[in-house]
Amino acid sequence: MSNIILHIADHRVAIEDREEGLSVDGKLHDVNIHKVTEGEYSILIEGKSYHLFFHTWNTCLHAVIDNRVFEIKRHSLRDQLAERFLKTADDHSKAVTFRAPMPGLVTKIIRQVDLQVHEGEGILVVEAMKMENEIKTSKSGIIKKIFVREKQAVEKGDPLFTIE
Amino acid sequence: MSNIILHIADHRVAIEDREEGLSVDGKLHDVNIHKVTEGEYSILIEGKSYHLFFHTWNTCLHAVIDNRVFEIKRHSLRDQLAERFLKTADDHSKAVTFRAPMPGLVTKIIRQVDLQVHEGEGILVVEAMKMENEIKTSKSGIIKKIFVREKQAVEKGDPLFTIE
Amino acid sequence: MKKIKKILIANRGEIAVRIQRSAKEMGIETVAIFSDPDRTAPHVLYCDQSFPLNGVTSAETYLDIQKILEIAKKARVDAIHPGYGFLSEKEQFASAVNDAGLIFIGPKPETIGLLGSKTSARELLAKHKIPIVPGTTSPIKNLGDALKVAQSIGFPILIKAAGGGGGKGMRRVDTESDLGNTIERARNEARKAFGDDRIYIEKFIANPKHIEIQVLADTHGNIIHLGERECSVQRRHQKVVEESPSPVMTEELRNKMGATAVMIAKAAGYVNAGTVEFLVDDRKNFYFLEVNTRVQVEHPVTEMVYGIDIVKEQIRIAQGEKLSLAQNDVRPNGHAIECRISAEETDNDFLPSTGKITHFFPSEGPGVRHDSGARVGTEITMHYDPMIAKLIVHGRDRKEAIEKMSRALDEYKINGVKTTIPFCQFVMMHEEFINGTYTINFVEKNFRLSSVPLPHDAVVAIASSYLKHSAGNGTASGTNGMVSKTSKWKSSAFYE
Amino acid sequence: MKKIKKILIANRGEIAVRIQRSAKEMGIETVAIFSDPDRTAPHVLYCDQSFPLNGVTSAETYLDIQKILEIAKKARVDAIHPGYGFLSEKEQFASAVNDAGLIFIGPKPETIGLLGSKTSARELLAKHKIPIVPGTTSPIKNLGDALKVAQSIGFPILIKAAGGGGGKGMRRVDTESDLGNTIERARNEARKAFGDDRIYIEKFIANPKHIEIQVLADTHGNIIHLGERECSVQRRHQKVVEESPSPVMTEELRNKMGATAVMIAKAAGYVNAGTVEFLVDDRKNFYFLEVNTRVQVEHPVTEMVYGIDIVKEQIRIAQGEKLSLAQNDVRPNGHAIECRISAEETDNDFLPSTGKITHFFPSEGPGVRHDSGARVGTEITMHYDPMIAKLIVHGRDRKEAIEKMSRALDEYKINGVKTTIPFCQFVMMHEEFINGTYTINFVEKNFRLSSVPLPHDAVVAIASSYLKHSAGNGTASGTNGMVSKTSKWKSSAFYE
Repeated sequence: MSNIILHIADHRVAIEDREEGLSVDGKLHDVNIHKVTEGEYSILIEGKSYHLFFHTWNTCLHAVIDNRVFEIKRHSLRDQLAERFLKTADDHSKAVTFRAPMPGLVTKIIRQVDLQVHEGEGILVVEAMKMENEIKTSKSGIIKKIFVREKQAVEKGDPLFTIE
Repeated sequence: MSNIILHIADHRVAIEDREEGLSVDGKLHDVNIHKVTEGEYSILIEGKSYHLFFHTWNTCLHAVIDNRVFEIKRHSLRDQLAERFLKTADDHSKAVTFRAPMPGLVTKIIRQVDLQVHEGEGILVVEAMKMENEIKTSKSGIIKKIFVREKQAVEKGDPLFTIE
Repeated sequence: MKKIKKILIANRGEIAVRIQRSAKEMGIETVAIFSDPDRTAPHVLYCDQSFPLNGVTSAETYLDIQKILEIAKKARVDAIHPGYGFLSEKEQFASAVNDAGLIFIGPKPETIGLLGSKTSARELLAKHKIPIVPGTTSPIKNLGDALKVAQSIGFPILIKAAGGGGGKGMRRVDTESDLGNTIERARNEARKAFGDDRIYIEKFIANPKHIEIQVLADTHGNIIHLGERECSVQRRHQKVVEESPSPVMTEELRNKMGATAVMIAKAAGYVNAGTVEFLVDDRKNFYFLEVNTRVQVEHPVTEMVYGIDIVKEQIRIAQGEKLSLAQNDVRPNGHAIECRISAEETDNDFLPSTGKITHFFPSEGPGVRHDSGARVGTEITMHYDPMIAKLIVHGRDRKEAIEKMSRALDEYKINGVKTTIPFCQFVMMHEEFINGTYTINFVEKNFRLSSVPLPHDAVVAIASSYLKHSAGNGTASGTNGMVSKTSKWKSSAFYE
Repeated sequence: MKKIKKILIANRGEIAVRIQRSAKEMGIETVAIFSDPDRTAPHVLYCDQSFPLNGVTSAETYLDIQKILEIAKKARVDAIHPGYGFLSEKEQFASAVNDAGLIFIGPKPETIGLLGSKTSARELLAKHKIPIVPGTTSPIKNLGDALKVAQSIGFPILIKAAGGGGGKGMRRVDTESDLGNTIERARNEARKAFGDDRIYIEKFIANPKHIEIQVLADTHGNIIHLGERECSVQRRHQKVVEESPSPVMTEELRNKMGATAVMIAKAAGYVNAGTVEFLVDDRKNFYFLEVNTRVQVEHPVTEMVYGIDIVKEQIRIAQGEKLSLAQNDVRPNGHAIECRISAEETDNDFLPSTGKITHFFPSEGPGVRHDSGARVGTEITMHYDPMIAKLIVHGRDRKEAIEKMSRALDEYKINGVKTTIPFCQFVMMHEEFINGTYTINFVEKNFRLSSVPLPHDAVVAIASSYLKHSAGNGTASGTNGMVSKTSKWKSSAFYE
């Protein structure tokens, strides 16, 4: 297997599966991996025992280790080029679209399109599991678009609104 | 599905999956079945809740219900004819072959070929999980054949000896 | 005295399973009810009989009194246990059960009415001169009404649902400008949770502990208390970690609070198990909050410390038996802690996490109790409460209990939903919890998104198993191709 | 006093997991060792570090002292806990551990030698005038020797392994003609289990109860006992169900047996946890059987009744601490029962059952403890002991404990191997167990292959789910085609 780049949460690591062992960022490790059940692994690294699960949330692969959950992204050379291109394009339009963090029902639209909003301000309310959750913007700007209306059911990952 | 015959342990039942419900030995039942996971079912019969598993031991399907295990055999018309034939054949040669009830190691042959033995007599010893298990015959007769030798490993179901 | 032979459990999840266990041990048959998504849930698998409610939402299933009573009749039960939440504190349900000639395992309907409405409870308490938190004694009618009360007692205030507990409909308001919006949302939540949108206002006490007293009252006038539970670790006004005894409790304060709780139960004509909740300030003054007229989520910590099965006591009381213990027989033994395992994103403001549980290995071993309503294959949906299970430990003393809970949390393995386990681990390691000084502001004051870096070995473990996993699956789904800039999670939503 | 920081657990299965739990709660790191088939076993997953023994059989893995000490050195542990079975009662192992400069969590090697050989133990006891069962005080040399002893004390006799307990190598002999064969098999079994084929002979006492006393002794000369466990429900001379207290125990008898056990421990210079086993006849005379110089399988019932973690006590004693309790602080509370869940065919003479566990839903809830060495995906092989897990319950009294165990056994769901659960259910419902009069002949006397007919509804359940199952799988494997006459099981083998 050729050298690949993984993004594990905020960590960027280069890994390579060599004959002599697993190379992580150029350093060789004595790693013993066994699949326990589908999506579940036991890993011994120089004796240290890790028990790890994989799960796909919202089309993204995650690793669950010590009850903490980390997103994993794979990254090839082509990706890096593509990313550089997107980054340039992105610099022009700074629109950010916020998506539903869980499935639920939109019970209230608090702020309307074209309004100026500030970081931390509530834009709309999604009800799930009997709790009303105010969805806040983490970016200040103008509301360019609201994708949903009141009483509408949303799935996790559905676009809610765009701030520019 | 046409009428089929099941042997569940000592019970012989005729079942038919009709539009109106499940017919067992001609009687209709209000049965609600849901698969829980692979090989695991929840069955509600007129409200009564059963939790049931299937498992194949030694190539035979078994049902596990209330922690009791029952062998299931399916039985078609052709089977009945075939069985009748075998029964006739069987009446001539009354040889019974005993098979290993668990995997293990044959540690001792107690009785030799051509000996007359009685029901309950130990014929050989199989060691498994650190216990020595004397394998007894449940039939009186002559030992016609011993399939194993001392120190030989056997799998569950392997023939051990034949009594005629 | 009528021996109960068959109970319908008008609930779902861990509490339905837990009630079934006690009933079964007493030789009583159990009947489960289930919504469509719950067809193969543990309570359906465990009970002797199970009947469908034919519907999905709470309103069309576990809150539908008519459907439940029809099943009770069909199954010929002689009693109904309401559990907690859903219909448990609805006077109308208790009445309907009695009118159908069945035993309601809980207080009399009128007691539920009196105490269930927190405003009439506050009136009762005021009459008996028991200290209560300043606020309204009747539900507020409109914004003007609310504003007047709020101004008179001073911000910050708490808005609370009159019709039920559990933090549903509870909202803190710091400024006048937020009042209208917040009242509206609290009303919506209260209506959905309890079918009752009445709300009232209380003074917000700055750094109190939440301490509650468990009481048991039989139909012969005997009332005892089983000491306290401290439940100050709360997020969104909902308890997450509870313990008994409270680390600040003294024998003297326990006797005083216990006597007050028993006095309140007496004043209300209380029968069966109930919980009197108090706020305790830093000078150990205690203020009445509310009475929960049903079994509490956190009742197991009391069970483990006092060696009493509260659900069995509820059933015995309901069939007319006298309490098997007097107040003097009741002695605490060791220390118990409970952590609620909820499907929530600890790293994302405790937002609900939905999904199917693919792996489930709860903790086991000495001193560990697990009360669960989920299992491998369970789909956690948006329709019901996110609590999956409760993990309870018992140790010889508080130190051992904390060590045991830490071990048990580390050992707990679940995949398919995110849970509150990382939060509970944070609590067990936090100095304020360990030294016992924590208050209900613990989360707000202390909890930050974990910035504990991923150890290098863990990175190696993830990377190496990723290689094996993606090799085994052809390509790992959703991870190949371009790195998208769209999926980094933020505190409340994720942006692209 | 040397604080232990890191322990190697020289064992597998539930006891390795259980030791790891206590160590972790004490802040001590743990090191697991594993054979090839155990690579992903729970003890490997749970311990902080895990190292391979590279082999399959016990002899080349968990019994290989050299390999274990090499791992201990590599992992820089400062102590080794042997668990039960394997090397736990091998004097040579304890010596080798000490010689390597490590702490052996157990008695001194010479104490293991003295008590581990049951013949020298019997000599010691005879010297102290403690009643023992008539028999040999030294290992028998040959058949002639054995015959002479057997004739002098009279048949039936018991042949027992001198080198270890747990029923391995134990055989009853009723007639002279069986003596030779049986001795040979007992020797084989003993050699394989303990690496020691010495055997001795005891008078077979007709209807005794097996009652044992748990003792704790520190390095400062303090010795206490933690009451008794009754373990009379045995099949193949191995315990299956244990309880504490014994239903026939009186305060007076407990004090007497406890004092005797403490006296034996003192005479042997005993340090750490140990168990003194007795036979008690129907007139409450008790006869010394043997001392088990390690933690017992059934230790949890004592833990639950006395509120003491025996493994933690073992570790504290090993690091030189004084006992935290005096004899007067020790009080039993309620009643505990343990059932061993073993992979055996209850309906087929308890023959081992091998296979992969496909579904595993152990019991949970109030008063239930589960100590397990297996999980979904575990392959139960012929290489190791068939015990998968232990189910332990605690109730306010014996009646509640039996009700709770019955409930917990019903709730337990496992698929992939057959288990002893149906047998344990039989025990909980049997009059002799319920009234407490059962003896070690309980199984032989009472247990018959179940002839409880399959209820009609269960037949309907099986038939209907069979239809769905075979539809879902195309055709259900191994069930189509001709009905074979070959697979009906018989008591010891199946015939065609």
